[in-house]
Amino acid sequence: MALLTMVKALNLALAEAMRADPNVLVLGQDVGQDEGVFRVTEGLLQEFGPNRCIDTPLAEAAILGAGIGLGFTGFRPVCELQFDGFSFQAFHQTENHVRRFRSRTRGRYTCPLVIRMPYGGGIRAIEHHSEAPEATYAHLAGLKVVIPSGPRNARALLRAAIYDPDPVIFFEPKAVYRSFREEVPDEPETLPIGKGVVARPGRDVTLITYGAMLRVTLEAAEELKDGHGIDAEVLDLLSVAPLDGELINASVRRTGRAVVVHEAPRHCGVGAEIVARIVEDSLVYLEAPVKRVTGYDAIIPYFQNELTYLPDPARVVRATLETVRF
Amino acid sequence: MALLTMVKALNLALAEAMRADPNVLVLGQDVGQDEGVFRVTEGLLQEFGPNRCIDTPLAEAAILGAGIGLGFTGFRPVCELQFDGFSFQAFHQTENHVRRFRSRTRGRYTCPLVIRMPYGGGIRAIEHHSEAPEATYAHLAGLKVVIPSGPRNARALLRAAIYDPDPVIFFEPKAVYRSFREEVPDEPETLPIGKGVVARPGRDVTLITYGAMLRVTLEAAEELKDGHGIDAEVLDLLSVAPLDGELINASVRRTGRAVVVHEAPRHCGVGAEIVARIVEDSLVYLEAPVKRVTGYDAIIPYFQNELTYLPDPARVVRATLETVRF
Amino acid sequence: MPREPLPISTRLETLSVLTADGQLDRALEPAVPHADLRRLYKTMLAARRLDERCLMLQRQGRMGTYGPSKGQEAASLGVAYALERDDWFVPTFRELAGLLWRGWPMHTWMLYWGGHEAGNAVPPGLNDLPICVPIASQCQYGMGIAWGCKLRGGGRVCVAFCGDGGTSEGDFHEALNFAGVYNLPLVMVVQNNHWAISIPRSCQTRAATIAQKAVAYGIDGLQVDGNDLLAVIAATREAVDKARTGGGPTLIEAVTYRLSMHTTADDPKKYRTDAEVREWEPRDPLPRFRAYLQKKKLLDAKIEQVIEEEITAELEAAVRQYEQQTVDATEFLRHVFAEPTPELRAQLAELEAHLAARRPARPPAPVS
Amino acid sequence: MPREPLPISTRLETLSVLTADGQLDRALEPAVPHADLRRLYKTMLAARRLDERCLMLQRQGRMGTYGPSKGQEAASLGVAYALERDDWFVPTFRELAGLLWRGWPMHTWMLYWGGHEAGNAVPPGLNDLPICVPIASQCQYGMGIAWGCKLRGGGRVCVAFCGDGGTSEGDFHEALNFAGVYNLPLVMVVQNNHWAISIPRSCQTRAATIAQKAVAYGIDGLQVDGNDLLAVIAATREAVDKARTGGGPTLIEAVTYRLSMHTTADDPKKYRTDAEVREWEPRDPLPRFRAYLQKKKLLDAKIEQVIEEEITAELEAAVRQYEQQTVDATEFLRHVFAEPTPELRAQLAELEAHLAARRPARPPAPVS
Ligand SMILES: Cc1ncc(C[n+]2csc(CCOP(=O)(O)OP(=O)(O)O)c2C)c(N)n1
Ligand SMILES: Cc1ncc(C[n+]2csc(CCOP(=O)(O)OP(=O)(O)O)c2C)c(N)n1
Ligand SMILES: [Mg+2]
Ligand SMILES: [Mg+2]
Repeated sequence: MALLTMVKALNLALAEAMRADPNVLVLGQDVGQDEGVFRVTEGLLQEFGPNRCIDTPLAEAAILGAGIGLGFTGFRPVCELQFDGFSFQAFHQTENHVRRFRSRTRGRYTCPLVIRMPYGGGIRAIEHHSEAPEATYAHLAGLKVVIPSGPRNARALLRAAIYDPDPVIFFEPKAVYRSFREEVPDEPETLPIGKGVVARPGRDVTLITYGAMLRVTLEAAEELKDGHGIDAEVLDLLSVAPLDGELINASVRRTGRAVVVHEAPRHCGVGAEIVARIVEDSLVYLEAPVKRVTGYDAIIPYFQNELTYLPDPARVVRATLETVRF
Repeated sequence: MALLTMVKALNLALAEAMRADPNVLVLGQDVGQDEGVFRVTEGLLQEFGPNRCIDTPLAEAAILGAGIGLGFTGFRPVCELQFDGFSFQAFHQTENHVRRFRSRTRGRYTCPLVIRMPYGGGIRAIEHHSEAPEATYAHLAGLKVVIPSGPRNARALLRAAIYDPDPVIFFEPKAVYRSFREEVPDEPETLPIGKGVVARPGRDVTLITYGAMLRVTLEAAEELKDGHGIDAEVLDLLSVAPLDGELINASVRRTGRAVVVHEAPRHCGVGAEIVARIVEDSLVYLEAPVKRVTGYDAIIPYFQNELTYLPDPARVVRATLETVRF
Repeated sequence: MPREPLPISTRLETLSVLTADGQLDRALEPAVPHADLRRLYKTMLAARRLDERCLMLQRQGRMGTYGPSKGQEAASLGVAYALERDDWFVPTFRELAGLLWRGWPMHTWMLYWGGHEAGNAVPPGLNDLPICVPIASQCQYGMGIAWGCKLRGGGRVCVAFCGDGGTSEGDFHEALNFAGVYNLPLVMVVQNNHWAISIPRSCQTRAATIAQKAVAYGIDGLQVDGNDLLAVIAATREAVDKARTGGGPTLIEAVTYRLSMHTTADDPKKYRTDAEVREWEPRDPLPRFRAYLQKKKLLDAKIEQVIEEEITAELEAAVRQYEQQTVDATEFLRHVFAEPTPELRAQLAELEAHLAARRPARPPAPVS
Repeated sequence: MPREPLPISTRLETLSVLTADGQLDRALEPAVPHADLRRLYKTMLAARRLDERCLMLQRQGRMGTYGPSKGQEAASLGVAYALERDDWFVPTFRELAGLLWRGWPMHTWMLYWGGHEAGNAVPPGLNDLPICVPIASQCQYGMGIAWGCKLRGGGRVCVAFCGDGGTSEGDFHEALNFAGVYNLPLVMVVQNNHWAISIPRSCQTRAATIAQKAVAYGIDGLQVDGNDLLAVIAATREAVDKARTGGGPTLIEAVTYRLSMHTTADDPKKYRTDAEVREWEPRDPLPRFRAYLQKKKLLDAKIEQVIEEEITAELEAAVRQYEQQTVDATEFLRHVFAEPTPELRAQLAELEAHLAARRPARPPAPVS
């Protein structure tokens, strides 16, 4: 057991996988000598050398393209994109190839890539460093989209992603990178991709979230309990594709009410999919409309005003009260 | 009045706008001498010359980048991307710049572009020529996303898009390009972007769709009427961002039941957003779960099997019957 | 010396072996065993005949939109010939002759253009990629494969193809830049067929040659007469040998010409003159190579007849196999991931129920 | 002639005017009025001082992550000086000195790095773009602007900047290729500061120079000592004149050095030696230009003191203005479209209700 930040926990997962399998490679801008701009790849160049921890030129599409080709030759590349805001430079490689090769060749060629990237807002960064594009990726069939919420599940999910035979978009919430530590077991641990967890059991309403918004939502749940006597169940989805519809519906069937919380814009966001799944499977259990507490359908403001954009516990509380009092 | 295909109607809208405003330019691969691979730009090079109907090299991001810069210098560029499947090569320019410049500069610089592209499946084409990526664009704040369903509204909406001061992604359903003709008035006509229409009034259930699926859904509505005595209202959204929530909810409040039909994959598709809007505003009116008849969460099959993937009237009928009989 | 020319340190050359009118440069003539010369001719002719047949099938409504390779056979064939079997071959969509040489069955090619994923079935044992549609995107994974070859050791190389139009795309640039930085065993072959649909080569880039783009990446550039099979073989051998022995990437510009339309959906009369096509016809690689073999006494009427008959037989068998291809309507849902997700299982059930409910059963796929 | 070198027809040169140790090439010395020389010096110094102040503000928690321009002042300043006011200026994020010359207020620069959209407020009358963060993406709209200039007529040109690292991106390639094809009045200035965060220039591309990348686009390439203000002025004037008169684009590689960290979030000790930095310090453009002015007797202790005092006063005023900047919490929802959509109006109402419900009111923005 060690008390680790998410950055350290991710670093541990990478080092473990690289030790266990010589085919695991890490590549991206500044991942070597500099050890990653968030230091997630700390020590990897030193331990595994420049053929396994590879600094690349500044070209996101080439990083993924290289990853695809390396995958064809038997490697398991973990590609780092420096920020989610620059993942779009490589979007065509993701859409045209990463997600398609298995289907295109009926399994003859596959893309067992992990595409890691810092995700979301909340670190007072400049433009393009605060986006939350999970819906953009979740909509692309053939991709798995994972978003851990804390050090321990980050480590276990990254391990799962590396061993997954299919491409995984791995979003690392920047706001969680160093914001707290968690006990992480010494032995490698794995979590199944596509399964969420109950982060806080409750009876009155289901709050559904993931990533950095988990802490915000848990805080809101405390406030709901203390201030209003409302016992909220909080679900941490951990993955938005596949989406754990079973977990979501089981909970909503018990509580009859749900609020979705995510930092991405609302329109066509993952929240909509969650609502649709609830309606499809559990409409008759619903006692109130499902509210969405999300980023606004605008460009996320520069950091002086970033916190206005991001959901905070107060917004979650307000929406939940409206839902409960409906 | 002239009886036109959608291709001809779009061509008319372009020619009208170019005649009316010397700042309107058309640029893209093969739009000049070749008059567009679908001939939408027929006659434009001849009438307006190579400085206004511009053949470009093969580089989608540069076509949009050029459009942005031309916009800054006072032009109103209509950029053609040859197929929606290749719009991802330019996705970073769309996400990083096209949708952001107004917000970034608080209106000092704007991107009054129209980004036209052939959209959707159904023409027996090879891979990457049959995608339906409207949700990918609709999720990006700052973009309007328009999808006409027939010659007349295509012409009126393209006109609106060209005169819109903001960027419009203009999806042209390939399956409709030449599949039927419609009377198109001689005088220029405009439709407001963001407003849908009732394509077929009805009382029992609301079928919500857009693009090439309108015809499929209308066919289903006929079958529902003739075969099952069910009177379906069909909404043609025409735009998925903004989404006409008012129209949708007004109809669903009347019918109490809804089915969404689109050809894009289901997961995090526009259908989910429609369901979420209905739940937010009209939950208490709902008498049955809202079903989604959509493409599957898979890579669209090559054309021998394409029709299995695309919603057909039978699937719409089945889903509607389940909804009505719920 | 405050103002001086910048020197360029990489090699930039142009190469041809057999001129259009049959002049052979013996010093540059690559060593190719006679049996191989005959097989190469047969393959080139087979590619031409298959191409013609696909065009016909398309016109008869028995195939989808088809993109012909006519006139470009030498460029991909010469490249393929210069490779080992376990080298990697990354095509775009005009490498029919090269793919046949590599061992792809004719009917697989037909299946691709006929709208079947089975058209991507890479023959067992080959390190080949299927056709790539998004222009220049294949340069990137070609580069990645070359990188894998280098990291694995063992001297494998990767050849990737691209069109002249494709050189305008960012992917082309990024891939070659990486190949230079990591000194990868990548041979990037640009089939400059002078057109990207309706855009002539001169409007795609102001560079006088495609080969000179190598300078941007500090790598060697070689322009070769792409309709001269011998020159293509010589150039590729040189580049492949260099790559195999750690010498890094080469950009080869194979100058050729698209004698046919872009695809069957295209009408080249809209944008190019017949005169231009007629000008290129004498440089058609097929008669040129045939004349070379005739001079060498490797072909006579008898042999040619045998070859034609063999090709016809293969072609008929391939068409039959193509038209017998069945469609598994639900297969596409079973190859999204290695393990289907619960949602995909549900969608598969949904689709199966839907297919079962449809009476009468959907007729077999309309290939014919 | 079946094997021969390919000739390159575009110009590729390297240029410097004032060596690091003060040797002046009088033949190449650009004509610059004395008053301008002094103003240029003052601007360069102001940029340096503003840069230092921003670093300090960041360390004090009064500004966000900051990306310094130290050592690169001459490259953007010389370019800006060679432009007309209504030419277009497309920066990335290390063009502080050039922006000051163009007329951007100091506090606007601070606002940008302080997390305010007001940092993008282009001063009225200027055809300048704000800072661009996605590397090389600005090359594309720079190219588009140049195209607009050409179509409008009137001789306007567009100068766009990019870093050495940015040349690896597809956007750089596509933009320059278009500029070549359409013969656009684009001057593409690459500030080669030898690093892209931790990746040295030598690992970004195998090309020996950035300038030679021009060959790929059939355009002229000019490598210039980017720490030599006079050389930058001379090179830019030449390229701008050519562009203005229909001669098309030029790629200028301004060879400079990032004397400071990449940004305040970066620790360059992890990847580069102090020795390397010390080697570049004597080439710092500021003392070099100062020495030149001193030789010309355009600077003395008195004048320098006045200049320093003026800059200090401006800087203090700018810091005050910066720190007084307020935040309009709902503004971001009012600039998505020219006309808000119904949904945006609803979201604005939602936000306003939320803000109103929050008691006590959120404190003013925590700039300090
Ligand atoms: C990224 C992308 N954009 C557009 C297209 C449509 N398209 C198909 S082939 C082609 C022209 C390709 O020209 P070139 O690279 O010279 O290859 P050629 O067709 O001449 O073999 C175009 C534009 C595409 N397939 N991919
Ligand atoms: C598309 C993109 N990828 C990654 C980044 C992160 N990033 C910011 S600056 C930088 C290095 C840029 O190097 P260079 O172009 O040489 O400019 P310099 O910082 O040296 O001025 C990187 C990788 C970015 N801003 N944009
Ligand atoms: Mg071509
Ligand atoms: Mg740099």
